[in-house]
Amino acid sequence: MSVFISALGFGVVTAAILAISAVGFTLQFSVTNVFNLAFGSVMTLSGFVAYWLNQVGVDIWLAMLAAAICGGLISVAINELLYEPFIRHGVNLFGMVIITISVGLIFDHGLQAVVGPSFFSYNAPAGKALHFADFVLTRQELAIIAIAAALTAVVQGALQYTRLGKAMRGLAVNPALARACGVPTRSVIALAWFVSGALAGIGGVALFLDISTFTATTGSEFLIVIIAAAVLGGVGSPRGAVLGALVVGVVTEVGGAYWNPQLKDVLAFSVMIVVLLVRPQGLFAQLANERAVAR
Amino acid sequence: NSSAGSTGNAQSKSSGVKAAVATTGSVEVAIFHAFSGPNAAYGPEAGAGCYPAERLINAAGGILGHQLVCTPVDSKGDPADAVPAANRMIASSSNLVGVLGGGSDTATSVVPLFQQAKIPVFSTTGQSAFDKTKDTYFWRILSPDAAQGSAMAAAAKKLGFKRVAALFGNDSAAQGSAPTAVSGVKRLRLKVVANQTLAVGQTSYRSEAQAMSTAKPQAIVSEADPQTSATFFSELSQVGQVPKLITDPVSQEPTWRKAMIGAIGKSALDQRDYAVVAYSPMTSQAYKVYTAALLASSKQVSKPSQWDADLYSVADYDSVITMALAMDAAHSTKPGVYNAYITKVTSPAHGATVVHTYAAGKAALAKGKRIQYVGAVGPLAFNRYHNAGNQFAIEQFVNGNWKVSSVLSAAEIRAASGL
Amino acid sequence: MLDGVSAGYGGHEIVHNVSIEITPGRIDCVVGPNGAGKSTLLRAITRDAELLAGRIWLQGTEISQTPGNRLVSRGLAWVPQLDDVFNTLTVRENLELGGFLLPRRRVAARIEEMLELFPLLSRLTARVAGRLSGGERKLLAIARALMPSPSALLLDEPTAGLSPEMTNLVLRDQIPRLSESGVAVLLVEQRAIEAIEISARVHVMVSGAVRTSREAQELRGDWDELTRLFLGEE
Amino acid sequence: MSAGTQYYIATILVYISVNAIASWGLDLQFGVTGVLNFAFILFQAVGAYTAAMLSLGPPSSNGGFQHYPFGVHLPFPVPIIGAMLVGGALSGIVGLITLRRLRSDYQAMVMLVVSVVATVVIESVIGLANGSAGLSLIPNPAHTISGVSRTAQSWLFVGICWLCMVLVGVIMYGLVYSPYGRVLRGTRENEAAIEAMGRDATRARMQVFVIGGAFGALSGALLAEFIGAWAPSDWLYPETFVFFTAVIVGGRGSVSGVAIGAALVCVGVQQAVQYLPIGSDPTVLASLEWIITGLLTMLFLWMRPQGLLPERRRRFSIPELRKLPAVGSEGAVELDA
Amino acid sequence: MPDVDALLVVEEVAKSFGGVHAVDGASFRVPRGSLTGMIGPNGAGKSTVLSMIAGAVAPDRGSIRLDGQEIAGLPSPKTARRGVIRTFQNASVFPHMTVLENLLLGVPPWSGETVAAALFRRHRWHREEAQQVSQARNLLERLGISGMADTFAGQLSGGQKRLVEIGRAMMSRPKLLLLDEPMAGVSRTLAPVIEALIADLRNEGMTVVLIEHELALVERLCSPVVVLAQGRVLMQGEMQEARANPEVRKAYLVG
Ligand SMILES: Nc1ncnc2c1ncn2[C@@H]1O[C@H](COP(=O)(O)OP(=O)(O)OP(=O)(O)O)[C@@H](O)[C@H]1O
Ligand SMILES: Nc1ncnc2c1ncn2[C@@H]1O[C@H](COP(=O)(O)OP(=O)(O)OP(=O)(O)O)[C@@H](O)[C@H]1O
Ligand SMILES: [Mg+2]
Ligand SMILES: [Mg+2]
Repeated sequence: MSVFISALGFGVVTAAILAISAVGFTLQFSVTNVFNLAFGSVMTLSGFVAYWLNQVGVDIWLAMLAAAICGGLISVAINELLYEPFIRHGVNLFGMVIITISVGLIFDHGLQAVVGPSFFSYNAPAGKALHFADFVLTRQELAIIAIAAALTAVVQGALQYTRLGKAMRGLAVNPALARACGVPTRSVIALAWFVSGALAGIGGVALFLDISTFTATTGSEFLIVIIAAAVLGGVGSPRGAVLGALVVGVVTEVGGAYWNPQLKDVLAFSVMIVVLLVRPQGLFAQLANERAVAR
Repeated sequence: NSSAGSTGNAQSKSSGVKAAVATTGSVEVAIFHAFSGPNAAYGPEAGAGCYPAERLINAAGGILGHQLVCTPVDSKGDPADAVPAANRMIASSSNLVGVLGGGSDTATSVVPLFQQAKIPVFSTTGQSAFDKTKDTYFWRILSPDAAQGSAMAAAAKKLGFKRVAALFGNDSAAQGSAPTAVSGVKRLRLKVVANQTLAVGQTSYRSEAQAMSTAKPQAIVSEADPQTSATFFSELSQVGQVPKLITDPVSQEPTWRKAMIGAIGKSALDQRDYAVVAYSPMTSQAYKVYTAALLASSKQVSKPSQWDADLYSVADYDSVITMALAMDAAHSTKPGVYNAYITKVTSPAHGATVVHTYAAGKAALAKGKRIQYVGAVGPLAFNRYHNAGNQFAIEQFVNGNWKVSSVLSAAEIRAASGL
Repeated sequence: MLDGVSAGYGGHEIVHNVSIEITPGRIDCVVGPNGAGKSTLLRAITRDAELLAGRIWLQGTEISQTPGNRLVSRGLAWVPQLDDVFNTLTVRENLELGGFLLPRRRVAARIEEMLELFPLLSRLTARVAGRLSGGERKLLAIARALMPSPSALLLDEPTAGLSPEMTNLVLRDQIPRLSESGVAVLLVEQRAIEAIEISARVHVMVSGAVRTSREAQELRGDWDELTRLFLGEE
Repeated sequence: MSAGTQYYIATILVYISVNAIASWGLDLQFGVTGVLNFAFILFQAVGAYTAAMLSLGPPSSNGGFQHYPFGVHLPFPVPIIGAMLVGGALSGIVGLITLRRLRSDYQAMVMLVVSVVATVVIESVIGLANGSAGLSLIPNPAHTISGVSRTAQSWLFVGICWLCMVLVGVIMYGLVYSPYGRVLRGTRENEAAIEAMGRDATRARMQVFVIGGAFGALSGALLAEFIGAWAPSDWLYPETFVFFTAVIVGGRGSVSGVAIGAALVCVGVQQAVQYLPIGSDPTVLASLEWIITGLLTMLFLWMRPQGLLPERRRRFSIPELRKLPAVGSEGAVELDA
Repeated sequence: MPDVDALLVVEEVAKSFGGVHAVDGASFRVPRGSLTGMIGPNGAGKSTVLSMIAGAVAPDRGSIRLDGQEIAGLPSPKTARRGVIRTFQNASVFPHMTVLENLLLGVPPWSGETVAAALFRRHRWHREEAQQVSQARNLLERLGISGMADTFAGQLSGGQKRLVEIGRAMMSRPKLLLLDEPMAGVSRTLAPVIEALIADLRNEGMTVVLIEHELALVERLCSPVVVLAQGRVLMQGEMQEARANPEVRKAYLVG
């Protein structure tokens, strides 16, 4: 039992980090219709911004804030300078997937060319471990869980209850009608990119804090798990992303505790595939409608 | 074998192919290793051996009038990329006389290519596949990973631990020593309280750390790449105590230390870490010459001091010096000719002059004497499979330096390996 | 207020040189076969189709260049033919979005007014719009468009998919009432006869051009004439 | 020509053929039929491992330092054929899971995940294919021919590869420019319409999944035999995008275009980068290769989305048709760009 | 009991989409060799009925029998192979294939369409294809777009796409041809061509169901007509009867 409970605790930590990023990923997809596989690179890049700040003595939590802003700006810039022109050029949904992959490759390897294939870590003590019954969590992990819970709640709440959030959801399902209601679609799309990028930044720093060492490609490697969580939850649904993150996080850790821990990711991915076979649209799929990717 | 990660990138004056053309009259030694990908540390590590040798050899007037040049070539650490890169390298340089390369990641696919091309290759692979190789152009100075594993087990016994855990990455480098380490610990009648294999590069090992913490080992025998180690031990330190560590040369790599210091702190690391490494009397004359040359090579090697205790760098240094001396002994820079002289300049023989530097060896050869080069890693006793092998010692990091705390005797290692 | 409008998609012209004037308190009706370009005409006004030529005025100001999301504040509202609600939002949220530009405190009050106007909707406020029946959905679409109290209303087949009772409610009741309250209505309808009964003028549109514009009285009750025009039997 | 140069040229030629075969496999799935197979590299890997196990002999045979479930020592070309069969079969299984129920964007993402899962499994379960050390000492069939020089042997292997390439190319032409290919393209263009014409779109996708998987496996088998080793680092999931780039640059659905794309992107870029006069730092060079691949893809999608040699438009020339019903009138149907 | 002279019998089929009752218990029969018209206001459910017959949409309930055999719920490729071919209301061509190839895809699945045959029986399918090509060319000539044979179908105008789609359906020589508003978007010059074409098909003995809004055309061509409104069949009979029927008249114009 205690193994189970402690594994559950670890699962929640993993889920927290996943949830931040998965919500960002899925939010952006649902509003803008771009399956952005460069998301992991934005995480990495923002994570490095935090690293550089951290190196000159900025507290890591402050650096996280800076990373959020930076991630947001990078996202907006990628959209305005690359994705939008390509979409206007008539590139279809599938073409956009390939373009986002290319952007991700360029970012990752550009960064790698600059920082080298080395390992980096933040200057931030994990803090003492706190025991709650069988849960063992450090201060840092608790902080990350709190941030994740707060952020996902804020995003979900904002989408659900604020006027802007409703506009964003409206834009996701029916852009023409949203415009007819007076929604300034361009700015709202930019905002969606910004929020998604900011979540990528925070998720990136949280991830890097958690794994303690990172390289120029860590974010992109983690992206697969993010996608798994998002797809499991139903692409386009922030609530689904949180649930998907929880499932993936808990399955990996609990599975790892009882089964071969090397295969814990495999277990989580298998759960995802089985769920999709039963519910092809994912757990929640309210925001996103079917989008044919290939021509 | 050594593992991933590095801050230093080898820098040479010109690109691999260009160098061959630009410096006619020179002979070329290729650093054929991963400079990118997960094993990107291999390249700079070998560079830290090659460039000091280049400096010393050229300072001594070169080999038979030729200047020696080290040329980095990226194998990318995977066979599919390494094979064309090796073939291109062989094809495009007419004066390639030797290769430092073929780590555990690529050796089995590229060593045969150098064999075909009749170019001596000094490999750092730890794979047992080469223990009894028939490749005549293959040379290996350091013991294979299997021997490393046995040595780690012997170290656990010697340090007096009763409850030992094993923790290895699932990458090829770590898996080379894992089986013999575990079997050695068992053979020495120590209790294996946990035996874990980590899937490298995961974002969390909390479950594994929790299990490790529950097992309460006195020491963990471990080899894993920097990122995996750091993630695991940072999580272990969060759920419980980090016990003593019995590690391998990987832990002497700067990147590994950097990552682990980030994870558990410097003093915690230094108090716990026992590195089991090839024993070379690092106070030897050859070693001093090497470190001096290394520190002087900051143009080609970034942050040279980070490599001064790195055994692979040292072995690569010895490799280049050995090649150069063999060429002098053979009066030829032709790889096909001097290859046969490699054992001749390293094996102990009656009346042979023992030399510790290239300059001394060259001078002795010029006088028509037979020489035995005793390198920075110690004597290079190549067996008939061109494997030299080495002694092992336990080292600790004290006051900014690695210090030998005890040397493992051959008997102790035999007890662990059962051979 | 439409003057020589040509419009289409991607440079391809579908509506040719249409001029229609609508005035407050009056209903203008556009009828015509499928694909005639009726919806495109409305979309040209709302900026969802390209305006290729001609100019559009709304209450004396030219709006030909105004971006789509500014038209609401000029008093223009539009009920599209298809995709007329936000499928994944609830009825209340749909109405709130309809009042996106209203001052925050006005929204709730305005929603109450709408629910009074369409009592059917009041028991549906928490339902997701995508799961409404066709008729309920259309009512919601109309209510949503009315949220900002527009002065001009473009209705694209508001009764498509409605039951006869519902059609009656919308065509005979709501739309005339709106018109009486001073709103200018441009109505595109397939139910020609009923539409003509409430309209002041009828524009028959065929193949992207207005074939005739007549006072509605002339056609009222004259089914054969209408059939002739409408079905293209010349 | 020195032996070294010959080896180098031989290597390039082998890589061109292997990459052309693989790119064709992906082109059949993605270019012609519109299936986004982000796990394509997996099937190359399956082929490589299968060929290795079918030619290495039992695990104990090479000193027992490699772990794999079983092995036999079969003569050429059995390992290659076996690889194609296993690759095709595995493709079929993956296809059954993903192609039937999932919508196309999910399909793509699930494939990506499948690719990663496979890597993790192979690395973790050492007994499957020797973990991350991979399999080595895979025999090269050309090297078993005795009595000829090593150079001759390597040219022989080039011959084998090019023969395979020509065979696959002929099959590709046969499939793509036939009524069958027309159904595939119809599936890509308009699923509802092709089904209304009595063709089963899901079945068509399954079939190209299997055939393309077999081609991928063939390429993997040849590659493994050539380099003598095969490890997870050779088939990490980003490698699939190199093939996608090759297909896009060459021209989706175009057989000859994709071959050119493969030569250019999979071999050309890598070789060219090495000769760039931008200094020697190998780290930067490796990064640069990926950056160039990314830029090339974007450039093509912007400037020439149809690729270098766009998919051929099939014309049926009238005059020759009139002369037709003679048997074997291959010329009756003329293909031109 | 299957009606001897009815090729298709539709009984009490219904389909609703998330609360919208698109078709709500429709029954009618299509006599063999007839050109049956289907009319009704927008949203009456005509296209949905057609889709159900063609297998693209599975009915919620009811039965559809072709030649006495139940085909309700059969997936569309199988239905098509039984000889039921439909066109789509919004012309649905294969955009990156030539017009001629679009037509060739109309031919019922033939020998060259399996992997083995494509590779190993080239002569055979070449020969068959040659025949199909000349047939397709004739058809294109009849449709007046023979000059477009090698154009990508995606580059055609809406009306021309429609022609291609009809041509494709005709290539398959179906037992039952379902045409969903084939005249919509077709120019005045082309409309008579299509009309003549459809008339020819009927005269050749093919059974056709035609959805059409232009009543004059329906009157000229179709017998009988089925009138749909609000998902139900108002009446089945001759066009004159329909015109005279005030209920139909009102439904058609009013809803
Ligand atoms: N987004 C679009 N892009 C290109 N063409 C379009 C688009 N929308 C409509 N069309 C074309 O414009 C023409 C007119 O369409 P429109 O929707 O305006 O007709 P309508 O008169 O409203 O017909 P209905 O009575 O069926 O609603 C049609 O031929 C249609 O195919
Ligand atoms: N896939 C679908 N999902 C939801 N509603 C649908 C769907 N298909 C059709 N409908 C609805 O079903 C009703 C009948 O549609 P159908 O297309 O059969 O009408 P129709 O008689 O063909 O009309 P038209 O003359 O305009 O083509 C309409 O209200 C339509 O909105
Ligand atoms: Mg319309
Ligand atoms: Mg219809």
